[in-house]
Amino acid sequence: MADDPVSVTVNGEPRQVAMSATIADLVAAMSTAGSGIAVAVNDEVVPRGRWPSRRLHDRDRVEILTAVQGG
Amino acid sequence: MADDPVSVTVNGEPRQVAMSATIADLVAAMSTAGSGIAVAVNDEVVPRGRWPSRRLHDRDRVEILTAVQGG
Amino acid sequence: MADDPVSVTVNGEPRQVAMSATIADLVAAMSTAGSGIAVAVNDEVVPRGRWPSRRLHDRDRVEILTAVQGG
Amino acid sequence: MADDPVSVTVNGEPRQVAMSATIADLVAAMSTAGSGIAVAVNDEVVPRGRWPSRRLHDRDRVEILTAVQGG
Amino acid sequence: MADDPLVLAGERFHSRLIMGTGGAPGLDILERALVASGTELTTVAMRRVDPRMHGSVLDVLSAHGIRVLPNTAGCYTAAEAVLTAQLAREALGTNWIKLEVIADERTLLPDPLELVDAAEQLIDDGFVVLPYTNDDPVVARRLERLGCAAVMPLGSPIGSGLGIRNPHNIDLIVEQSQVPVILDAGIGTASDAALAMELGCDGVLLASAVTRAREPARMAEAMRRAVQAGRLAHLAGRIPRRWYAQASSPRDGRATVG
Amino acid sequence: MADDPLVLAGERFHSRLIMGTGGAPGLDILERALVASGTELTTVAMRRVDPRMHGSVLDVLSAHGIRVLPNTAGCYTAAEAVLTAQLAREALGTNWIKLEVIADERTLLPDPLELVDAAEQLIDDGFVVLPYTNDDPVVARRLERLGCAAVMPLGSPIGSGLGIRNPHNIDLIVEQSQVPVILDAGIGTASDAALAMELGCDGVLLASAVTRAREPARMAEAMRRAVQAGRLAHLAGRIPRRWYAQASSPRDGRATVG
Amino acid sequence: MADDPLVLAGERFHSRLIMGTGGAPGLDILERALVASGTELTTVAMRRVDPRMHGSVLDVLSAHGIRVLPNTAGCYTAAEAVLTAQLAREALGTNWIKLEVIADERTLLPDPLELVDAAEQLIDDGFVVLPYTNDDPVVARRLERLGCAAVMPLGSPIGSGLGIRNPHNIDLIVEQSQVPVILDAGIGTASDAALAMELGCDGVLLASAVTRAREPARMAEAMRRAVQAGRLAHLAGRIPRRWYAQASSPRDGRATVG
Amino acid sequence: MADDPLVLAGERFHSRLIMGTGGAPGLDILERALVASGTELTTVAMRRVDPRMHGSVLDVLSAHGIRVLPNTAGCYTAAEAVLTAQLAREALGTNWIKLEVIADERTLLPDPLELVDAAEQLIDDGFVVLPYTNDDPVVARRLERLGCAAVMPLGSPIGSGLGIRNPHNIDLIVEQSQVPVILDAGIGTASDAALAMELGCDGVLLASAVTRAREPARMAEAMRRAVQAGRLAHLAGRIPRRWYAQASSPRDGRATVG
Repeated sequence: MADDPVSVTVNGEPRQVAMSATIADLVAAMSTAGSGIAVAVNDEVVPRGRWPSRRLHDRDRVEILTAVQGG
Repeated sequence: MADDPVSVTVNGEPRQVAMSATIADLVAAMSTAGSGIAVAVNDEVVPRGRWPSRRLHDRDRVEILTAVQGG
Repeated sequence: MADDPVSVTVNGEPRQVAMSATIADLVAAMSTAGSGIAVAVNDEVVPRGRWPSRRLHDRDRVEILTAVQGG
Repeated sequence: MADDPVSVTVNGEPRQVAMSATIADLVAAMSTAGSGIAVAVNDEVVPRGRWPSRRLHDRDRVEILTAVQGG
Repeated sequence: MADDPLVLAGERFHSRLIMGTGGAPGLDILERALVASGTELTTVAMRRVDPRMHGSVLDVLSAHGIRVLPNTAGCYTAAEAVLTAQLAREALGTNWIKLEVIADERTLLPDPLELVDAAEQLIDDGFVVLPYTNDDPVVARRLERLGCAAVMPLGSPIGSGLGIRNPHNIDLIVEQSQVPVILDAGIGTASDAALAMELGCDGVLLASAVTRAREPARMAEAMRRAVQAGRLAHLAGRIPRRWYAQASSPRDGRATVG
Repeated sequence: MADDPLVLAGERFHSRLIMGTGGAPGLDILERALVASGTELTTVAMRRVDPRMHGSVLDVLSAHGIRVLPNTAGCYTAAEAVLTAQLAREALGTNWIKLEVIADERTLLPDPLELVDAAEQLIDDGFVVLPYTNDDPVVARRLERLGCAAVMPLGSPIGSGLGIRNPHNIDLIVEQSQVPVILDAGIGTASDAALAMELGCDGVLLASAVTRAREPARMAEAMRRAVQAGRLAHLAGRIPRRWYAQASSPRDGRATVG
Repeated sequence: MADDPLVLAGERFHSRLIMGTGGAPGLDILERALVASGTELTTVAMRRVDPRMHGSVLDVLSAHGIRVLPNTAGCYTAAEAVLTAQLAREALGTNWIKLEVIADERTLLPDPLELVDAAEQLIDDGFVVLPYTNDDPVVARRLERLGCAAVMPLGSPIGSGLGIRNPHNIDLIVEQSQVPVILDAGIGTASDAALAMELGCDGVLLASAVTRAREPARMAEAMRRAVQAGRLAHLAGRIPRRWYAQASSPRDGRATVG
Repeated sequence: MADDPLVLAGERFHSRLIMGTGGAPGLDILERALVASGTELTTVAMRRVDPRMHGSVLDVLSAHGIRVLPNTAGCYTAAEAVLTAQLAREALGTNWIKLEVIADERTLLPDPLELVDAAEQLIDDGFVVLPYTNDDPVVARRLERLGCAAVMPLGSPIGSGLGIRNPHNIDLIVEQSQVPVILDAGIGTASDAALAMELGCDGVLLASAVTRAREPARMAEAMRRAVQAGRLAHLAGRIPRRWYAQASSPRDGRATVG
């Protein structure tokens, strides 16, 4: 029960993650880049310092962005 | 006392009018044109039908406008 | 012999005509229009009045022009 | 008699010069520049090599030109 | 041209030239210019009554059956424009309003934020709103979506006579609009008006180009014909632009010389 | 407009629009376009008679009382142009000639040296010469001094529809000329024709812009009105261009709100 | 040129050319173009991480000491733009943002109302806001008054290469602005960039004109020199435009012939 | 840029900017401007010697290794131009001549007939002829066929600063020419020079735009960079013009908000 999966949306895709998973875990799974990444959950930026402690909840919408060529 | 003057602003100019004076009286004093005129008191339009009954109060700001060449 | 053919160029095309043939004959053969036509032989205009009398000679270059849509 | 003056035009101005005078003399009188100068007499260029020998005649029109800022 | 009316808010106009009345040296000159222009819809401004004034532009319009279109010229805020429009409706008995909300005296350019705000309020209040706007297709679309009866982009600043500075924007506005597009402001001469119509505008609104011309009535007639010419050219389908020439006389059949 | 004729070589024309007849898909379409244009002077080309041809552009012109103006289209040398002009005079009974001496098929631009040569010969031979020329004021002046009855500078290459590429040159030509200046070639749409007249040209000559339009008769009417509009605007005296705005509604007397 | 820096929000840049990184076919080509351009400030977009992606535009910028300027490209609302800016700040450690809030895909024109709203929020939140705006002087002034560090009007739509469609508006913006004016969007070729600077802009921002050119690095070098040329010309004070000629060779002293 | 020389009559020039020396307020200012321009070929005029004159433009050119190019400025006839060219050859030891034969003081426009005549005589006499001509492709082709080493069409009248009034004609000249095309006359500012090169011209010749600028040396540097910028842009292949926008940031991968 402690680690039942929660259903979240990550970068627009539905995803199941463990209840114990943090933003830091999620970012590590999505990118190997050590920097240049930012995360918002439900339209609020989550500062990098809080990634290790921030857990995910059911229906959270997570956006993990980085800089690309553009503009 | 019934007809003590009240101080109003008419088209930007200070003016004393009798307490019994109506918008109709004021318009008649300002213009001989029978039509094409509108009046606002304190930023609200006073429809023509209410001119004869509408009295003025101290500090009322009255605008009496008509159409002129323009635009 | 009197009517041996002569070789001329009419409007850029080689043509045999009778020695007795005149410009008037040639024009009549080329167009039914009674007016609006002009003729040059060897780069000289032949006025209409001289068409009936003007014979053709070997190697004459004849241009018969009219007005068309243009310009 | 040998050195009676002749009347010439030099750069648009009338001028009297000795009959014995050469183009070289004239140029020397007009400019101290050793180079960059050309002379025409009566619309013909007189090459520098002929300046010492070329005499002037009555009514000669002499142009002595050099390069200036322009264009 | 009779079968090609301009339809504004359900009303049909045979003339696609809307005139303004400002800038004329006198009512008689204005009258002759209005008649020469053939206009059926003409703007007036709302100003404080002046007891010394005699003769009214309204009499001129009325004498010639020209519909009056009050404007909110001189208003800097939505609040001013809304009140002015309401006064105009009361005074003139029309719920049509040419909506102007300008940003400064130097350019008289419209303030898009105040304009959108005023348009929204006036449409809610039942007005037929004809907004004077910049040439930004985005603002024009916003105004159309709010329910404006037309969009009236500028060619260049009011009274500048600089013509249509950015035909590309006018083209984009025409392309996207479901309501009539009226080119308003900046027209200097007849070819400017014709160009506006060729770009696909449904009408032209102008004042200074006529009223301040050396001969207003003659210029009014020029504008009348220019608007018609531009409209016809738009409908007739112009030839494409070609980099090289194309002969209009036949190549064949030329005489050979020499 | 009736009291403002175009005078060419002593002849008066009420219409300032000279039409060409080239490019129309058929004589009936041409006819309707000519009538709609209101033109009184129209060019034709001279080509070899074609026995198969029936119906003549001359009949159309004659039916509507339109004066014929033969051209020398397709000529590359002075010699060709002179002979063509002489044939035209003989065929059509007119000593008027629109003189064209072109340099190449790609641009159909006039060859100024051959043109000046031909103009000189034709004037000596008694022609009224109306030369199609480039927009160079120097060549235009040379042609005028030779005795041409008008100068007819191009706006852009024949049939290109690129309009007036160099208004500055047209302006310089108008300024210096004592004979009429006719803008010839390059007109694409109505506003181009209006602009030509506003620049001070005395007339406009065009063909493709009408005959190759999607609807020739409608475009012809557009051009008729555009030429009138441009002429009237030229005479009426346009407002000056101003960098900043100038209000057409009065600044004083605005209501105070709030 | 070293003593004529562009100062943005207190930071000095020797180059007045701000580059975008979009549109390049690869990072190596982009890198060569950036170096050739001499830029010191370059935009990037914020997008979802893509696990397949290797190599980052940030490494390129970092390798050459080019400051990164994130943008909000692709945002349609103030809310989207604000969040994107906040994410960029978090990801890149900069509070500078090129603010874009566009209205539609077809034109990519900015939406002035959303733009003003977003600018206000971001300035409140401590950002240095560099807004991409239309060429309306009224909107530019509003943005400046809100506290934007620069105004960045467009020349024409993003990627269109149509250059500066309305130099008059750019001129009016330059004239009124106390903050730097950066011409952003629409540049097609070097002369467009030079013109922007001659109009008095303080810098030029472009991407497609370089990244989509046939030879990006060569075009980057062209743009670098064009921006310098235009800046120098602006400072040097160009000659006035004259309707007639003015000789540069002396009139006096010419030889008389014949 | 070193591997992209301008080749005129077999001579290679690293700079594509040809300067004139007229209009400068003094030799020292001229010298600084010439150096800043980077020019390697510079025009001078031929005038009557003036005994009061000290210091010569030739010394300045010589000090900096700049090749001298005499012109025939001020000549109105072929005869004057031919004699002036011959005097220049004698005085300066060069058979190169910038051939000018103008028609009037007001416009200083070239007279094409006199120009062609003079060119023919001078080529026969062994000159390398660089003719200043109008922007007529037909005259340019005639000059090329006569054997001119380049053609030098004007952008607009000498000293007018009106830029390139008819880019279409310059384009047609570039397209047809086998000899170098030098844009000569009319340049007002840096973007004009860049545009000339983008149109495909091989070089630019200018004087007044630099010598009469408020700061000649600074403008000379602007022109140097503008010519380089325009040349590079021409070689780099600009993006096509598009009516609508094209995003430079990726459409995919944007965050979803709300």
